[in-house]
Amino acid sequence: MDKNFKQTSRSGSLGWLLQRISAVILFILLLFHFITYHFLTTGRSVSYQQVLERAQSWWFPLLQFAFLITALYHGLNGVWSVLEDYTSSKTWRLVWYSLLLTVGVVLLFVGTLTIIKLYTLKAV
Amino acid sequence: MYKRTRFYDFTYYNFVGSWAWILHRLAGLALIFYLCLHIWVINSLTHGEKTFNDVMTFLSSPLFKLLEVGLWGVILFHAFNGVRIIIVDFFKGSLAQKKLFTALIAAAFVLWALGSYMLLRHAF
Amino acid sequence: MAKIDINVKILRYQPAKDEKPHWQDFAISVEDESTVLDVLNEIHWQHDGTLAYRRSCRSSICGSCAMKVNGRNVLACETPIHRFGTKLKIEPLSGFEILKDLVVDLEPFFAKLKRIRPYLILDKPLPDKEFVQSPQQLEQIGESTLCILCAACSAACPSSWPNSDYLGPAALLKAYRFVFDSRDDGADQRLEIVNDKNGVWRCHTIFNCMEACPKKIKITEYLSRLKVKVVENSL
Amino acid sequence: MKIDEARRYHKIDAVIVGAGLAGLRAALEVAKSGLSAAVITKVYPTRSHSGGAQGGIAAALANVGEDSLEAHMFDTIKGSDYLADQDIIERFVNEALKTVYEFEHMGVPFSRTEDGRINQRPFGGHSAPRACFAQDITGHVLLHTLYEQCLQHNVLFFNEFQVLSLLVKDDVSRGLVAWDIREGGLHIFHARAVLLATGGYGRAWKVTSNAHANTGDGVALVLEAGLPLEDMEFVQFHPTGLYKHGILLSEAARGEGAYIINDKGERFMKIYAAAKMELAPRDIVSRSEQTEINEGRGIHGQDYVYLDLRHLGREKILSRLPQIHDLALNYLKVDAITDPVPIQPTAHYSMGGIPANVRTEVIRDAAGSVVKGLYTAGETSCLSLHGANRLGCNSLQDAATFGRIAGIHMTEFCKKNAFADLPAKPLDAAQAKIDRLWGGGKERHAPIRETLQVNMTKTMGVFRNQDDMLKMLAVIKELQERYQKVGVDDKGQAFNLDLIEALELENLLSFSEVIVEGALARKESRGAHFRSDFPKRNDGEWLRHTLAWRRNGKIVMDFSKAVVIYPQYQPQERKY
Ligand SMILES: Cc1cc2nc3c(=O)[nH]c(=O)nc-3n(C[C@H](O)[C@H](O)[C@H](O)COP(=O)(O)OP(=O)(O)OC[C@H]3O[C@@H](n4cnc5c(N)ncnc54)[C@H](O)[C@@H]3O)c2cc1C
Ligand code: HEM
Ligand code: SF4
Ligand code: F3S
Ligand code: FES
Repeated sequence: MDKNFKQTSRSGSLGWLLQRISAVILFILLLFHFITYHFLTTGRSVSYQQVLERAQSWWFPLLQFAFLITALYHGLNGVWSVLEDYTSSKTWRLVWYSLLLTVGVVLLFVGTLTIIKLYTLKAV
Repeated sequence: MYKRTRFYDFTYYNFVGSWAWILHRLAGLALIFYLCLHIWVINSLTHGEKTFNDVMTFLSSPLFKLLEVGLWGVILFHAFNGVRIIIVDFFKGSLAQKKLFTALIAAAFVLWALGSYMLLRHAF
Repeated sequence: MAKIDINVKILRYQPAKDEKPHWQDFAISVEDESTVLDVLNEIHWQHDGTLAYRRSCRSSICGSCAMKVNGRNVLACETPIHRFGTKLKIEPLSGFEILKDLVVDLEPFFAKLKRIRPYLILDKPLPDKEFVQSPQQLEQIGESTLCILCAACSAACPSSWPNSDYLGPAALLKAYRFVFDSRDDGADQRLEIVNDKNGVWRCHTIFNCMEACPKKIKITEYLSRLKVKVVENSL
Repeated sequence: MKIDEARRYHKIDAVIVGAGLAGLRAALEVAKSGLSAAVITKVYPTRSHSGGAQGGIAAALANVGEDSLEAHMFDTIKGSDYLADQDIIERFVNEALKTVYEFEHMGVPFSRTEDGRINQRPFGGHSAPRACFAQDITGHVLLHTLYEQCLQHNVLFFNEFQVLSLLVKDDVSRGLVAWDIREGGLHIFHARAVLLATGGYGRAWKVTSNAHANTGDGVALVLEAGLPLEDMEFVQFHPTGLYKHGILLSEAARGEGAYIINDKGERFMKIYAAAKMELAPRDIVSRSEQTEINEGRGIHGQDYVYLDLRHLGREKILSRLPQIHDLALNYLKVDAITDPVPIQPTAHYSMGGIPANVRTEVIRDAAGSVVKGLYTAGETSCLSLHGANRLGCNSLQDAATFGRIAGIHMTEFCKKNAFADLPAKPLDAAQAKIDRLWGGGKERHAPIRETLQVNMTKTMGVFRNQDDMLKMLAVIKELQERYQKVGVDDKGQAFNLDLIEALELENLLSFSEVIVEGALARKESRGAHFRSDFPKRNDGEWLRHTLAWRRNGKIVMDFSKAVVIYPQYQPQERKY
């Protein structure tokens, strides 16, 4: 009888909850990010100088870092749940999961590096 | 026995719910794809003023501005529909999901128009 | 009460001779207040005896006759044709395997129902008379007990289309019905079963189920409450 | 032995035919004892007709007002027009409370009183609020709960299997043969004990509240096995069937205050039952409606009257009677808020059926000799609990209580008795039925069924008389002839609806003859059986049951089975 329902023994409750928590945080951070970066930085009015200046106030990198983490987590966890919907084989699942994890780690590294660099770079 | 539906049944009459879901999913995937690129590109900002200016010029081109307007729309849809999902999950949103959808999407549309204006005002 | 001419397209599949389903047209004349089931009966009795479909109560309580008519899942017996004009397109439920014509294989559907332990699980001793349950406590599950297991919801859920392992809204609604029954002591067992990738977490609040339910049960709402309960329980 | 030719052979302690309240309750009882129990049903269990019951299940819990077992007993006796066997009723009322409490412990979501006990409401013919209910879906929740209990206790289900013949030899039941609807092919079920719980036979009428599956297969199988049927002439007609469709509009409508009016807009019940008006017992209201129709006061002179809800107002209709509103709108395009709803009497409940004793053992003669290992319960049985007219809400209770009792006795029987040998060539009878239909005669089953149903509605309705019934008998004979030449279009194995319907038609034709013969023989009017040519009850001659056999193609009757009457409940005139 159980052939019709494969218990995966994988709970989804934590992922589900975190997806929602990260969404709420993102909602705020993303709007902030868009306003500060995309709206206020339009036109040729932004110079390298200005960007660096802002990037070096104490709160800015913190917010950027929070945004980076939540967005990566939320996005990749989202992709994972999409992939899970369409793959039932264990091997494929493992492949996808490792892939997403790698992407996540690499981007986290690159992103963090960017934030730190922007913070520490001296304008020339 | 014959299995007809393998992936998605496009002949099924699609209600608000299922279109919203497909779009939300596609938007989410588009966003994470964009985020990956974004992190990569921003990283180049740290390679000195010359690169910064090259990138910035590209980012300020009308073509890119138009892409950004689209991105803003995708973000708003995903974000506001995401809020709808969360209201459904935790605050009995199912009981008025269609009204919720209309209201939130209307709000998103207003923000989209405003944002688009901000993005485009210096572009051309 | 007048006769009207209608065009009916039916998706036929006869396992003995057909490799794939195909459309067949019937031009028939029926009374204008007929239901979709009346139309099928008319075809089966007067035109083509080989047509197969399920029906029993013909008063929308037994759940036999769920099928897809003009793109929506409905109960054939309670759906008047005047809703569709003169063109009908009748197909079996999506998502399930077709046994023959409009008859789909419901074994997986009922097996999933069994899976969630759809019965009161009691730790406490039985009282001499009835358990006390207030009208307010009953209210929590009242609507969910209307479910006639017609499978219209599960068949309409896009989340179940690519993946037939998904428990589906009907079984999950049943889980809700027992988890939220004030008399039940088996919530832990049941929540553990639905707390699974193929359980409640494959529901992406798509709402097709709720739109398709002939009993207008607010399925998505109950699944949401079930999810929150699972989260509370597993934290 | 042709067992090899069967698609499959199953050896199971207790085989239960029918997955309504009666069948499932019995299966649960057997399965709990550790024996193997299989339920064979031609529709998925939750599709059984028990699910259609709306009103409630009767038990004198006295949760809402004064009540007693004696009162329940007396109401049932009086309701039956004194034809019911009082020993059966005694057992029934004694067990009824237990049945309901058990249901509640299984999880049935009964509607509640303010203090959290099972709520009860008044119902036609009951002298106290005795109907335990769950919204207006009582049968539905009982059926689903029982099915779920059966899943828990691992009852074996053979869903979509249609029983085609009983293997009874030398008055011993040995099992049965069933057709696998889903895949095709005959299966042999070898059993120690068999229960027949196949439900009612209302599908012999054109206008009926019964499901398509209620084709009286059980009674026909018994007749075919050379065993008798009891009191088949008693069929209850419900006064508020949706015009032409026969679908039931619940008694709740009248409970809420709906009127029944004729063409002149009169509430004609004032002529027939001035005290109770629309709330008089079903048989009386149905007869009154039919009288109006027959005397030309039907709406536009046609064969229906109106159920008028308009004065109740939109609010009340939508909140209290939503189902009725939906049914009228979907089926007749009538909006009950602004227009009256066309109704007519509809064939509803089968009082007659397979004779059995208080242990639910099937009996084979007026002396009460039993067929070993064969049991029956629910609407298909005739215990006789309902006599000439059943009270609302007593039938769910009947099915559940005697289902349980059947389970108990079957378990006992299985523990004491070995499997009896199968008869030689067990498949032959069933195979012959199918072969003939596949043989390709020119007649089609649909028009034959249509003719039967239309004529049964015309002649075997709430009023009957000798001339009509003799004509009906001739019609049936002719249709039986025609049936011999029926062939089906569909020659496939899988889900062959054509074949199934043709097989059911054979059953309809078979027992309808008994109904007419029984009604012809019973020269009196009692309960639901009303003869215009004998309009009076005749206790002197007819305080007895009719038993009918088919022998050499002819119906043979025996009237020697007398009604069991306790001294304290002597027949009186039935007045409301
Ligand atoms: C519309 C309506 C409303 C009613 N309301 C009430 C009410 O409010 N209160 C009340 O007490 N009573 C009510 N009744 C009556 C009551 O519902 C029935 O008498 C009772 O449910 C019968 O139960 P059962 O188990 O005998 O049969 P059913 O529930 O009819 O079940 C019969 C079973 O037998 C199976 N079967 C039949 N033939 C075969 C075969 N050849 N092979 C295999 N399986 C077979 C069917 O698949 C089905 O599972 C109502 C009846 C109707 C029609
Ligand atoms: C701005 C606020 C955002 C909100 C409120 C939000 C909300 C949500 C919610 C609630 C879900 C869960 C859907 C479900 O489980 O069915 C979700 C899924 C998802 N989100 Fe977001 N999101 C936001 C931003 C983002 C961003 C920035 C990205 C990309 C990096 C993203 C990518 C995804 C993806 C890929 C999914 C999976 C889609 C699916 O399961 O169908 N989201 N989002
Ligand atoms: S929830 Fe509604 S659609 Fe789903 S099975 Fe139950 S009645 Fe049918
Ligand atoms: S359609 Fe499917 S995804 Fe959930 S809300 Fe309904 S079960
Ligand atoms: S036939 Fe029973 S629900 Fe349609």
